[in-house]
Amino acid sequence: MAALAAVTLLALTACATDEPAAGPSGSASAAGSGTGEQSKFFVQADYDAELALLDAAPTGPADKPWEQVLNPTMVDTAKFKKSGPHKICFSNAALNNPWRQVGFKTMQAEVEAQRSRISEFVHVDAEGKDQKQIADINDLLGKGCDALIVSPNTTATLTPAVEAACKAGLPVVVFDRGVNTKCPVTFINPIGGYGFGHVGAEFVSQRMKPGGKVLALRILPGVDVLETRWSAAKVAFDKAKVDVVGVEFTDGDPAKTKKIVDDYIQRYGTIDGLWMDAGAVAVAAVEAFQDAGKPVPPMNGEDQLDFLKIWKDKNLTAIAPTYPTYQWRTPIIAALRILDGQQVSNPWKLPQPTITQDNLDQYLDANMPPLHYAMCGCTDLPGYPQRWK
Amino acid sequence: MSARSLLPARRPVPGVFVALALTLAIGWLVVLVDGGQLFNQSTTVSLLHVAAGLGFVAVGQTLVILGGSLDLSVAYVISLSTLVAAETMNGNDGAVVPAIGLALAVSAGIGLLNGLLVTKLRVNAFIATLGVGLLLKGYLDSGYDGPAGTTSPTLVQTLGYQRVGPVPLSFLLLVAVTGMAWFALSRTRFGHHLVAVGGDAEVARLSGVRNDRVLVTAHVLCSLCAGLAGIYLASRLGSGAPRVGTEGLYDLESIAAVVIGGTALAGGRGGVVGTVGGVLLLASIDAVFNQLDVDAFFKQVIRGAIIIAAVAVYARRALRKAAS
Amino acid sequence: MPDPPPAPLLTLRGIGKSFLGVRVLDGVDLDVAPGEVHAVVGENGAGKSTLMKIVSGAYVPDEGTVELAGEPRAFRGPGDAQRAGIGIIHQEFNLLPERTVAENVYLGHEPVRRGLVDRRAMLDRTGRLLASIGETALPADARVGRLGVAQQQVVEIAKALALDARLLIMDEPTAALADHEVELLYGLVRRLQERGIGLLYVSHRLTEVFDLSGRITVLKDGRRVTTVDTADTTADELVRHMVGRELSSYYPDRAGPGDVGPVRLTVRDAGNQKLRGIDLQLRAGEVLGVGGLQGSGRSALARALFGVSPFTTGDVTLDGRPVRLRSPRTAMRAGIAYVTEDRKGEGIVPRQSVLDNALLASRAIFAARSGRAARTERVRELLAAVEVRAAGDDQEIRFLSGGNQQKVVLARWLALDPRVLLFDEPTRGIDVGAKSAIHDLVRRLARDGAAVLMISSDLPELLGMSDRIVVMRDGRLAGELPAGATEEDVVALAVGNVPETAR
Amino acid sequence: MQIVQRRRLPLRLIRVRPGGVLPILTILAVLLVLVGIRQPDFLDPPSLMSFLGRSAPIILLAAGQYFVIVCGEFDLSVGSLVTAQVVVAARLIDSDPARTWPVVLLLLAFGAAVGLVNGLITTRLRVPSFITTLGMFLILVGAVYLWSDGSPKGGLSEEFRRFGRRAVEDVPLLGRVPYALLVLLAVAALAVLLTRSDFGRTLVAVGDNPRTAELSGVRVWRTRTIAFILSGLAAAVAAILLGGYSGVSFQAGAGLEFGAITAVVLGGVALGGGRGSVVGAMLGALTLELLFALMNFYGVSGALRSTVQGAIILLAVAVSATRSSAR
Repeated sequence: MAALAAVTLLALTACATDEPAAGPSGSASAAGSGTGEQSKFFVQADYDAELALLDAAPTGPADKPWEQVLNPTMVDTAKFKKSGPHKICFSNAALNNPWRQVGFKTMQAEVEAQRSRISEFVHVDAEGKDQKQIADINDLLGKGCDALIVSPNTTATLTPAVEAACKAGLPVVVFDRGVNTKCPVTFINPIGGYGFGHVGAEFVSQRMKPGGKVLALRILPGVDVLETRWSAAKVAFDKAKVDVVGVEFTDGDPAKTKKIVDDYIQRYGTIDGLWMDAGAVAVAAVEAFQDAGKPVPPMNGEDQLDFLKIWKDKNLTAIAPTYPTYQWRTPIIAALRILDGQQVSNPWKLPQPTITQDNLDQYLDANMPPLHYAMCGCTDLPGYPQRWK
Repeated sequence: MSARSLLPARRPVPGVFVALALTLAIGWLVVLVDGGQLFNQSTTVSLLHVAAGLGFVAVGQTLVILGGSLDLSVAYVISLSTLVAAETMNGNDGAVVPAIGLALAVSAGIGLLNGLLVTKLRVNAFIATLGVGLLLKGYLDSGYDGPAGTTSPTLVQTLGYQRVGPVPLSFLLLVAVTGMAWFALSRTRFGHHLVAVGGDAEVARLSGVRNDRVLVTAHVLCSLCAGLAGIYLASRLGSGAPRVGTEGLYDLESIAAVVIGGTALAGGRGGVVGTVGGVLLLASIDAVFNQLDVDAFFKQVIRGAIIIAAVAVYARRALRKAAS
Repeated sequence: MPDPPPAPLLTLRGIGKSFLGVRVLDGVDLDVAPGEVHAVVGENGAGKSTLMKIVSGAYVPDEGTVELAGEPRAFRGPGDAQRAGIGIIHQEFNLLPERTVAENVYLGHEPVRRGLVDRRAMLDRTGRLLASIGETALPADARVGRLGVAQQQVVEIAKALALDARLLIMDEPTAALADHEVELLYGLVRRLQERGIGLLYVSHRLTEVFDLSGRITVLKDGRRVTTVDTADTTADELVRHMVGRELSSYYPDRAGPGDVGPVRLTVRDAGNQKLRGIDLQLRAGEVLGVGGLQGSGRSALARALFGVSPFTTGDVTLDGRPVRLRSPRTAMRAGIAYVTEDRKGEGIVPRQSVLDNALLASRAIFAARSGRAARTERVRELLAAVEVRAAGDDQEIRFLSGGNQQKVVLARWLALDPRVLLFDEPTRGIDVGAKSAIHDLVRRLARDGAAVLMISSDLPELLGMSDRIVVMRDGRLAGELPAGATEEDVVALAVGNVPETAR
Repeated sequence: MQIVQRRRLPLRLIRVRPGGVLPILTILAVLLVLVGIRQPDFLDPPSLMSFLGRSAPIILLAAGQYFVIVCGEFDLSVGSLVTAQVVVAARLIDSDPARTWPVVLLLLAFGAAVGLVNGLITTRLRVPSFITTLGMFLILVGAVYLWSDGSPKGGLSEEFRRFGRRAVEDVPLLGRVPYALLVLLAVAALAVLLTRSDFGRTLVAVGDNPRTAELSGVRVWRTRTIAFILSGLAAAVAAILLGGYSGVSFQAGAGLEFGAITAVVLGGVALGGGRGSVVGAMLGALTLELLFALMNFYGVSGALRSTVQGAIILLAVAVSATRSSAR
């Protein structure tokens, strides 16, 4: 049949020219630390690059981290130049957790802020299903979008669909998780999981007593963003020679978290350090220590307000590396710049600030809901704060 | 007994197709008013792709439900099958046949385990397949931390993306599988026996049907269908994905599609054609709501209501039939 | 009938079987010759059904041997036995309501051509099979769920015949059949005999046993008492073997003239989907028998009076006050009780204790506060009064014999002090000993002032128990007969041979 | 009634009634011994108390699920109901202590209402409860996300959280007794009383043979609906305790329905109804919780847990199924 869509033809080349597993992971598996083998997600070069970025100075307006870029490498976008207003389409992986909710609201607010330049904003939610997102992207290609933003549900599995979108000729902007292809005009994300995991683990291992017992709490296995966080933490812990007594999955369920922490406290008497790959259950973990009548050990959380609040109230020894939700603003900005024919950086690495004891007060806003993310960069957007409440 | 009631039972058009037609008609209209177009090529292709994935699973699920059983492990079987297939192929076109064979064999093995637990050890199907699902979940969680393997490019190109006009190859495969299942149900002893076991296990047993064997076969076929769905998804995704089955809620959605399609949850009544109707209905609702950019959560509410309403309608109809 | 031929078709030797340590069969010997009808009789719980299930492969015997045509066989399931040529017609329907007649008839051995079910052959053969037993009106592709009870029984028989069985087991085959269908069955049995098929015939109805069989084996408590040639024995002798005692007076005395009280229940011109123009009076102290063919509306009458499928037209008065019997609850509150004919499906709650079964209705009707302890005590007394034999009132009722289950059901209703009792086939499938106990109970209840309506297909029972008999036909009352009427009178009314008695 | 002598009387004393609590007690005892070997201080009163307190919500859910399962139905909506309750509570209380009690009452009413709807749809519209409650599951999850814009809002007051998090201190011998445990004991006592009541016995009869029950004057639809309401109420109490224990999140009730059903089945209650005890169901839940604690103590790798859980469930249920089917 002649009607073979471009989609189908292109799929041929979909497969892995740069597989994530390709990198070596040799140095990571220091013995005797109980952290086990290094994840196949661990790529030494990426790890090194991300850690280097932590200290890099961003370019761009200082008060707008979502427009800043670390180590920019500009690409030409003249061929996408088009007169506005534009129809921008967004294939979203899911809206099923507070992080994505806050992010998406931020993105919507950004769209509203740019209303004069955007005629239509089409959003399709894949509900966390790879299969649906592939179909969604295909569907969007038939809708006459001027630019396509994709937040992939899974890196590897969405690659063919994104490649097909690139071939369709419209500018594609990918953010949050990446894809295994260079075809999008730009890929926007903060420094990433290694940076997150490293910052938390380094803090915990420095503040706790040497060789003490660390409990690592993870949400669930197999999510690339979270896997990289853990693999970086593992490197840090192994290097610091602390005793990682447990790596447990909480499913993001606070009740399960409390039970696990409770049992570990019982089993080991004391836990000297607490690391987690996401902040969702940080408060529950703190409460578990409180309820057991134990001091809360040095720990990390994330920039969710409930954690920042308990941190301040209970005067914890804590740190909050972030995976800023302000990155949801950037794709809109990038898409409009591309459609203007302006150069953008690819990759577009956003800074990834860390909340520490020193700047805690700056981010803590008692008026926002407990699961709001402080690093939303949304205070200047239309509808703040009501939209996020 | 009046003569009228002795007429051979005509199978009415399954209500699900009426609902499907209505949904598409209303959806088309609403989308049109909204300024969109429901039946353009890309939307249709997407709809049929979504339907194909769920369809394979739901057809298999129909078989076990007809037999009075249930399979809650399908979601994990799908994930496992994508991994087995993609890892065996590892991007190699030459390995397609062994990979598909191995994926199906592994799936069939799980189906066999399900079947044996349900029949030989007399574990309630709900618990048995839930338990097997947990076993698989443990394996997947501990063995894989993300997508693995690479599907052969040829398979991606054909099963994953090839289409004839607006109809994807995978949907044609679904039609073929449905046809085979329909044929098996109406024209083979296995099919007759399966419906009998679901209708009344004791009657079937006393009529010389080997209930256990029939149910085990149904479970194996169900898992095979799930395995096939896995192979399709592997070719769609380009690699094996350890959580694609659970993320897609294929276990509960397949059961929903089956009952929306008019198959009695208790077994003994229904068929695969209705199931495909149910799958298309769910996919159409997805498509319409996608076009209208309706909140996914609202869609979920609607979906829940539709499942209940559909079954209530069937129950009412059955009640009226019994009263006449 | 002549002596058994030398080469038996089926030979059972020393069959034994236990369930949960309870021995239900012990050293049973039995043989059936080709062309012979061998009847098996015995009280319920004597082991008849278990024995039949062993022959038909549903159970595996713990000890003993089964030989078919001289070959020892160990059936691993009903399918095995079927392939060996053993068919069984069950007491309860073994049909799938959602499937067609043909699909039911050929279930388990569908005709196959090139590996596929040959639907046409299946329909053709079913049609021929049905025609061969005189059922030409029944389409082979009708859904069984839409058939009446008698037609379903025909399907059941056709199903067994379709097997080309060498040995056919009939377990109470006439239980659900109307009289003319019983005649049909007789003809059928004889035709089967001529073909050289051996028949094992299990029945409580001694008339049939004497009409059909060549030899009779009596089972009691899992053992074989005797095997006799039918020609050499009498009904009295058989009953003696079965129960170990003489049953001289089978039925209790009828109500005397002073026993019958005022009119308790009046039904005037009532009807519903299955009933038309019902006019009926029921007096305190009397037993009103209801006769008629299966499907003539007898059960529908009881179910209408009990509010299960209520009357849609007409009036019902109870003790002079109009009542609306919309549901079992309203009927119960009005003082009506109903002992259903389908004990297993509607009478008992199998896995609950004897006491819970007996308390079921009281718990549903009375408020919890009104003296639970006293209520339980009373039900215990009733259980004792009706002489339930059980290992304790915490025993699960499914382990009791049919007769004892029926007594528990009766105790359940007696706890409500009903003024009107509706019995639908109260002794169906119950052994002779328990039968007479139930008869005594029914009469005692009437004597104590209850109005009793009793449906029965068992004519001697109907005639023996009733003070008055109404006969139904096609959803109407066909006529009324006084005590002392004959079986012929009842049958004539039931099939419409005589002009209707205006009433 | 005449008592017929059983043939082997001694058997009766050790006879394991199908649906009895002996098998689950055995499993529980084995797990306790295993825990005792690995973590002796777990069996000390304080930690045992806190374990029982934190296990209270799932035990309550199992008790609620028992009523539904024993009358022959399913309730798949309890997990989503718990989530909905916790999220609703947080938004309505909005960290205002004064609203605690009104909201608690509202939650109980909400739970009962959801149960009522489940029950009515199942009994009056004759939709199999698997489907009814699956639909309700989807509706509740969708509705609660929709209502809260995908992210829980507000917060629970300390008063509200007390039930699930705090304890009565300085109790002789036991140390601290969690409020959750007290709530659990009270509800468990109520549940046991209820199963012994007319309603409880009738409920089991309905599960065993609804036709007989109907013809004996039982309003089957009403009985079953009440069972669903009880399940909804149990979910409400569980939500109050769980919200108290761990705070607000969308994950609060995730997967609890399967946990509760598994626990009930593990406790010897027959799916399909008619057999089993509420004590068994609650012990089943306790056993599951102990199993999870055991895995924490033995350091079973997080990812392998579901395998262990699946294997133990299959094993336990298969063993009891083969035992009870050996007639």
